[in-house]
Amino acid sequence: MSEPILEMRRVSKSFFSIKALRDVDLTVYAGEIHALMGENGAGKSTLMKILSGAYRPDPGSEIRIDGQPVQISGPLGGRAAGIAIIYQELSLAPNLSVAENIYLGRETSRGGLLAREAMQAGAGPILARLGADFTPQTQVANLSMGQRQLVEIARALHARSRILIMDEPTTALSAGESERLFALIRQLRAEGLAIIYISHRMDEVYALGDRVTVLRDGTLVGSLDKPDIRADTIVRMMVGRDVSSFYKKEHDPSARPGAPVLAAVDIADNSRVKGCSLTVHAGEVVGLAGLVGAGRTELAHLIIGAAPMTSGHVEIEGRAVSIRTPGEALDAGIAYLTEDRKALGLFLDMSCLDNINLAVLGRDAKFGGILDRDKARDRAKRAFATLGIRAANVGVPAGGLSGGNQQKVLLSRLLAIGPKILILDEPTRGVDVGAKSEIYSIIDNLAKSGTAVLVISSDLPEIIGICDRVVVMRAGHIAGQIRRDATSPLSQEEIMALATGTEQLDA
Amino acid sequence: KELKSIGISLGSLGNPFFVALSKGAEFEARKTNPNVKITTVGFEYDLGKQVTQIDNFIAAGVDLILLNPGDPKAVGPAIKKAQAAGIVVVAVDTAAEGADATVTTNNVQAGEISCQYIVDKLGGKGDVIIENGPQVSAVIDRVVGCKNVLGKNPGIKVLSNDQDGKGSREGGLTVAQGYLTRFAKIDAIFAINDPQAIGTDLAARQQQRTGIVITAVDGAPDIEAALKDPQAAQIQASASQDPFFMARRAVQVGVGILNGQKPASTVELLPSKLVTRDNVGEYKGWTSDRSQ
Amino acid sequence: MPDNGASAKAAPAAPGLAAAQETKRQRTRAIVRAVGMLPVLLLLCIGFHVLSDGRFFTGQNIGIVVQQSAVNTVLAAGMTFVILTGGIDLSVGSILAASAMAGLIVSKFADFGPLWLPVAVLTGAVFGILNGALIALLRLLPFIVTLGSLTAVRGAARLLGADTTVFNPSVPYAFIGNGALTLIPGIVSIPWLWVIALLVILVSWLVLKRTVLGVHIYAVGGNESAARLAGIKVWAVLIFVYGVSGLLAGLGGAMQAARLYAANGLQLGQSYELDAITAVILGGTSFVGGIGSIWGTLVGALIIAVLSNGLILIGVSDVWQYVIKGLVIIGAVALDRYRLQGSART
Amino acid sequence: MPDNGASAKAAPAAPGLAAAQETKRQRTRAIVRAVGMLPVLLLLCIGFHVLSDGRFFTGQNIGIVVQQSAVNTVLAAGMTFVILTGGIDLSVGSILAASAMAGLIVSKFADFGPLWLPVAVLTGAVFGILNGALIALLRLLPFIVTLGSLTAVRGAARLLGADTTVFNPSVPYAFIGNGALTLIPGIVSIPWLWVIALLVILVSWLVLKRTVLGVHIYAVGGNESAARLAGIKVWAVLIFVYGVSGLLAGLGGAMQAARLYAANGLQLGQSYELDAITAVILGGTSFVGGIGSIWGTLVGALIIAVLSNGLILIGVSDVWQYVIKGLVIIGAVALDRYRLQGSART
Ligand SMILES: Nc1ncnc2c1ncn2[C@@H]1O[C@H](COP(=O)(O)OP(=O)(O)OP(=O)(O)O)[C@@H](O)[C@H]1O
Ligand SMILES: Nc1ncnc2c1ncn2[C@@H]1O[C@H](COP(=O)(O)OP(=O)(O)OP(=O)(O)O)[C@@H](O)[C@H]1O
Ligand SMILES: [Mg+2]
Ligand SMILES: [Mg+2]
Repeated sequence: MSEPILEMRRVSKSFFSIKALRDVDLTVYAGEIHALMGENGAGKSTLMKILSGAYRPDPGSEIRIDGQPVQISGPLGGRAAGIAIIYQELSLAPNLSVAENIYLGRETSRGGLLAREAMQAGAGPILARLGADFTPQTQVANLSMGQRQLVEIARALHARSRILIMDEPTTALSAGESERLFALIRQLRAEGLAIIYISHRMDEVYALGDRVTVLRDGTLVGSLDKPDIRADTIVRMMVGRDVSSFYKKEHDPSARPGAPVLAAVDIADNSRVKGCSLTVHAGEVVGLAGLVGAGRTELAHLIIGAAPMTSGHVEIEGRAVSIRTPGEALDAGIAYLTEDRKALGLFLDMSCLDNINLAVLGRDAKFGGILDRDKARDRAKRAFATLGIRAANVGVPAGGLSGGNQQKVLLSRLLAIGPKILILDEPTRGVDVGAKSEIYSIIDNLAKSGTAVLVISSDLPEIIGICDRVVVMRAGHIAGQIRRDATSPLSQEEIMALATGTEQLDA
Repeated sequence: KELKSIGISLGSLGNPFFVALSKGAEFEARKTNPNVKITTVGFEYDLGKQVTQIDNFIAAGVDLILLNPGDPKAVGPAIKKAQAAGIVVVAVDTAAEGADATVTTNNVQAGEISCQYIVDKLGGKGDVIIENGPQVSAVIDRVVGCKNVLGKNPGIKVLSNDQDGKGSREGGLTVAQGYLTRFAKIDAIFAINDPQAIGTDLAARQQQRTGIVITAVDGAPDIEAALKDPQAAQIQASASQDPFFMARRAVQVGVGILNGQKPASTVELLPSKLVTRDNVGEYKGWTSDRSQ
Repeated sequence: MPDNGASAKAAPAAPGLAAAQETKRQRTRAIVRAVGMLPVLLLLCIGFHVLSDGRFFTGQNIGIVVQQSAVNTVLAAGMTFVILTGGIDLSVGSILAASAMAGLIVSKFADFGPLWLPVAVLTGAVFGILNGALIALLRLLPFIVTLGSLTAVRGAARLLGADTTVFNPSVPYAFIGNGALTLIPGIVSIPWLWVIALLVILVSWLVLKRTVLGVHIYAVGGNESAARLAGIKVWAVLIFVYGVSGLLAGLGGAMQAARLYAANGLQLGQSYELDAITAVILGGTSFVGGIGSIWGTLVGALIIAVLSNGLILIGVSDVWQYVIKGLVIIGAVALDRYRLQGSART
Repeated sequence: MPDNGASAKAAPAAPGLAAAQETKRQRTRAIVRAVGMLPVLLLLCIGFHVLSDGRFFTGQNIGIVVQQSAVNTVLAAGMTFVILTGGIDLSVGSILAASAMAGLIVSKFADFGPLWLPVAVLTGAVFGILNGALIALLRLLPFIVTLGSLTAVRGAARLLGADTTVFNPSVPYAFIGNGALTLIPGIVSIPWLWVIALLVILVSWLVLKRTVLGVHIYAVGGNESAARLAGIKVWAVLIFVYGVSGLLAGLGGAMQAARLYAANGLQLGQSYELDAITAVILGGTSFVGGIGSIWGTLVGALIIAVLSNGLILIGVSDVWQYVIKGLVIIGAVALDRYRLQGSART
């Protein structure tokens, strides 16, 4: 390794009175994949946004590229410096086509007129390289989250930059798509690009990282070279303590089999779900696996009445029930944690207190509608304590919390209901290791207390780690299911085989 | 008692008629006391707003309120309140119940002479349209006057009287375009004010319809120009008002009452004179200065 | 944004301290937000007092100002509910006119004359619920629905009175329009109109901040799809807020009728919606929904009334009143933006 | 929502096919959207033709309709730009009045009379750019800024003419207001007003769909922060769209002045903004920004003009015109919602 391509020195960033970064140093070389790690809210995204020109660093900070000090003022400045970024929050215009998004901000024009065909032609090869299954003409609004992520990646690639930043690019990608992305990243490394890679998934960091830099609370903890990259070391650097027994599974339904609580019978809508049946027993954690777009979220939406089903029905404790709205689902004892925390889950401007209590306000109310504020406050404080939610107090707006803490707030809302059945859709997406293990232990405790839990997840190690049984979906159908037993633990290969349809297993 | 401060609330200050009114009031008020404080506001045909303005005048401590009432009856209570505060209230252009005095054009008569002109021109026989406007009392009176006259002539058929030309050129143009398409034969159109008449004429010219007698009420500067304009030959008459003089009279009456001189009659009706293409040369108009 | 980073770190060491600091900062920000435009209002009042040679702060004039702000305050309170859900109600002026007409017509029947007040209020509520039903059940845009009813209800108001002014000098309960509630005889009395307006604000505050429904209204405005998924009956909330807006417009109509003893389907309530919306926005309620307070709305309505009263008081001509009012509105919001800079975005 | 599931599944097998299918479905939807309210427009036309005993579809009446729709079309075109970025411009009516006043005043000077047209258009553009600057640079809400300038510019318009009607029967280029462009002498001629309106629509279409700036406008409306991060000068885009809206309001003022030979600072252009916004929304442009087409706006403007003309033609009284217009607007949007059901939400 010769000269570093990028050096950040004493970078600080304050948001008004809040210091998000304090004197952080970062050195990146050409031809390396540099993993950036840290808990939720550690400042990873902020550091990268400074590099891309989205934020301006505090005075005294210094950025050098190829040894030359540079001032990155605005997104155009970042681009001019050869930096491309995939933001954590998707930043696409959903109303525009894929090609227009890829070229956004540097469109090709001919004689003053937009050269739309040229742009579409130019976007084609990049999409092909990513193995995208949509055309450049497609409107982004019609794409799934995973497909949108591919568009973001295509945009960054198209910029032909020398430094490529990826801020949690795989949160919305399936295993297959992720693999393809990794291959691409390695290829780019071979071409001499410097890649800064942010992720909360340990396995990805092992697989890709040449070096790891860890941030904590806005300060630099340190960097590790390839040989030193070990889970316990990184976790200790991130969290400041050891996190033992990451996945927690103490409950054991086989010891004391519960009655079937939730049964979906042959449920279908007219498009993405084509006749699915599954059962969840009391005290059992069932995983619902599948590729992105397999229809898992849609199936959950049908069960809770968030979308209309065209055939089939839901049974609770053996009785057929009619659920047409999420409200009715709650009344029937089913609580659902959405995969899209910001858009469908939280009220970002409302306090954590209100967010946590929202679903039970009516139940707690006095005189048929007057808020019981003491009860609500107690409940929220208890939730903060038991789930270890880190925020100044229960009155702060939920939008101000870091991702993991937001997820816990949302989870507390569901726990407050005390549901018979809990459906968790990607419960640990974008959540740091510490918080993840806390969420796993919550799930385990719920199962122990007899709740039926259905976990939808694209994170296979997670499914294997916490579930008793895995139902796999493929293209709107139930492809099969795998049961854990003493002799054969769940295996990633089996699940993938079912999910991709390469092998037909019997349930 | 000297006139120190006067509050004026008029229909809409964007209307040249009311501007002439306010000029007349100002002229007369300054004549009585050069240092008089004058506040003129438009109530935009919103009763609530006018009552509010009267309240504000009371708070500001004016001696005299000149009022173009939004409704003859409805402002009565507000007027009482002002009078209770020792303020003299004179209504202009529209009568107001309970006002100390009213000075207004005889709008019924104005409608009558304007439509009588139509009857005469048509020889008592033909199809006539009354192009209505916003339903304020002055407009209602003009239409009443017009109907009085037309009703006396069995040969006259009123084709329609229920469209609102909004008192503006644009409204007149739009409504007339509809009328001209709807009715193949129209002999005369009475527009409730001048801007509507001009808009109507523009519509007729556009569709190359001729032989329509268009009359109106107001005698505004633009109708003066139209009556002199050979291209606008179909505009033939307008029953004039004299806002400048009307306002001067109103202030005179008001100052008189302030000094204890009760007017002979609480309502002073100023007659309207018909301005036609023949006599427009002698018409003095609104804007000419007259310090008579 | 609060510093989770910092507090997260500090927490183990000195959780109490960090939390206290944070709470203090939050409280300051909450006060700044709640106080909102109050400084602007005070500035305006003082300015007018000086410029009008001390005529502004007199008992009588203050009475006039609050009385003038009363109807707009009531409309703006209803508008606050609507805007908090991210909607808008353009039809309040028309509904006010129709309700006043309906009320006054009923008041002329000797037998059930006193019923005119509930009739007016109910008329408003019915139109409001119709708006709400179209918006909530057919999922139509609030702007277009209430734009349509702005026109249609205006027509209905005119039809009710056969396009004339309805006048009743002996309308029952006329005291609410022009009387005052005497607190200390001869010294302190409050116009009834203002008493009603304050009651409306108070009840609105209770509903918004102390009931489940209130939280649901904020939730629908903050994130409608999340609200739906959380089991809130979004349609019911929407019908409620438009119903309230209509009902309060009806109440405003009754107040206007009692004040004027008269109503006119065409002239009454023209472009009142703009004043009501302006009051709400000046009061710091966000157009996007989910953020705002009813007290801000009260301050906003007072600013508008003070502006109208003060400009006449210091003798500014009608034309310049337009210009100044427009500039003051923009200026006030710009000032507010500047003041709030750094705290939550609206 | 399309079934990504299906296309995702089909892709590996026959990517070409799936893509083609997808494109076709999209195109169908695009056409449905673009066609938009056309069926409603046709229905209205046919209805009026029947009810008016065949007087609607005559060359002359069609000429009148398009002429009456011209000014609103021009304003609505500007409004389309603004609403596409997620904003709103309430001040177009006032700007139109001020521009017409400025133009007519200049037209009375013999020496530079012919300059009145550019003066009017420029006046509009200047006010528009002021709006844009306040919104883009001070980051104020479009609603409140243009509400403020609705009032302030109205005042300016009145000041310009010292509150009287300015008229000039011999204003240069008056033909654009009342003349027609003869295509086949004696048979086909198009009113100049309509020619201008169509040109405006055409140029707007070019800008929106065929230039980089157009993509940027859609991008700002679709996702403002994404646009900013992509290096688009969002402030410049905003100033541009409000500038265009102002400029077109100025052009509308010139058209109105040429048509009426007169302008009045107070009366001209009152609540034109509502008609313009209605046309845009009827045309299927989303209030949220980023979605919509200029052709839809044209159809929307025509619907409004047909409604006004037709109701007069069949002799509906003024009061009922209000009621019917309001209901038709709501009905049209409800119909549209029903028609689009299942395809993208607005
Ligand atoms: N625009 C902003 N305004 C105020 N505070 C901010 C802003 N952006 C980030 N912060 C704060 O800065 C800190 C660092 O946030 P950042 O997004 O960089 O964390 P992160 O390491 O990327 O976390 P995650 O893993 O959850 O994405 C957090 O406390 C966050 O609340
Ligand atoms: N009603 C809906 N409206 C809009 N988008 C939806 C809706 N339901 C699901 N989606 C989105 O469509 C995509 C595909 O969802 P689907 O339920 O088919 O797959 P999935 O297996 O849950 O995949 P993922 O892992 O992306 O959630 C997801 O990104 C989801 O957020
Ligand atoms: Mg981040
Ligand atoms: Mg999912």
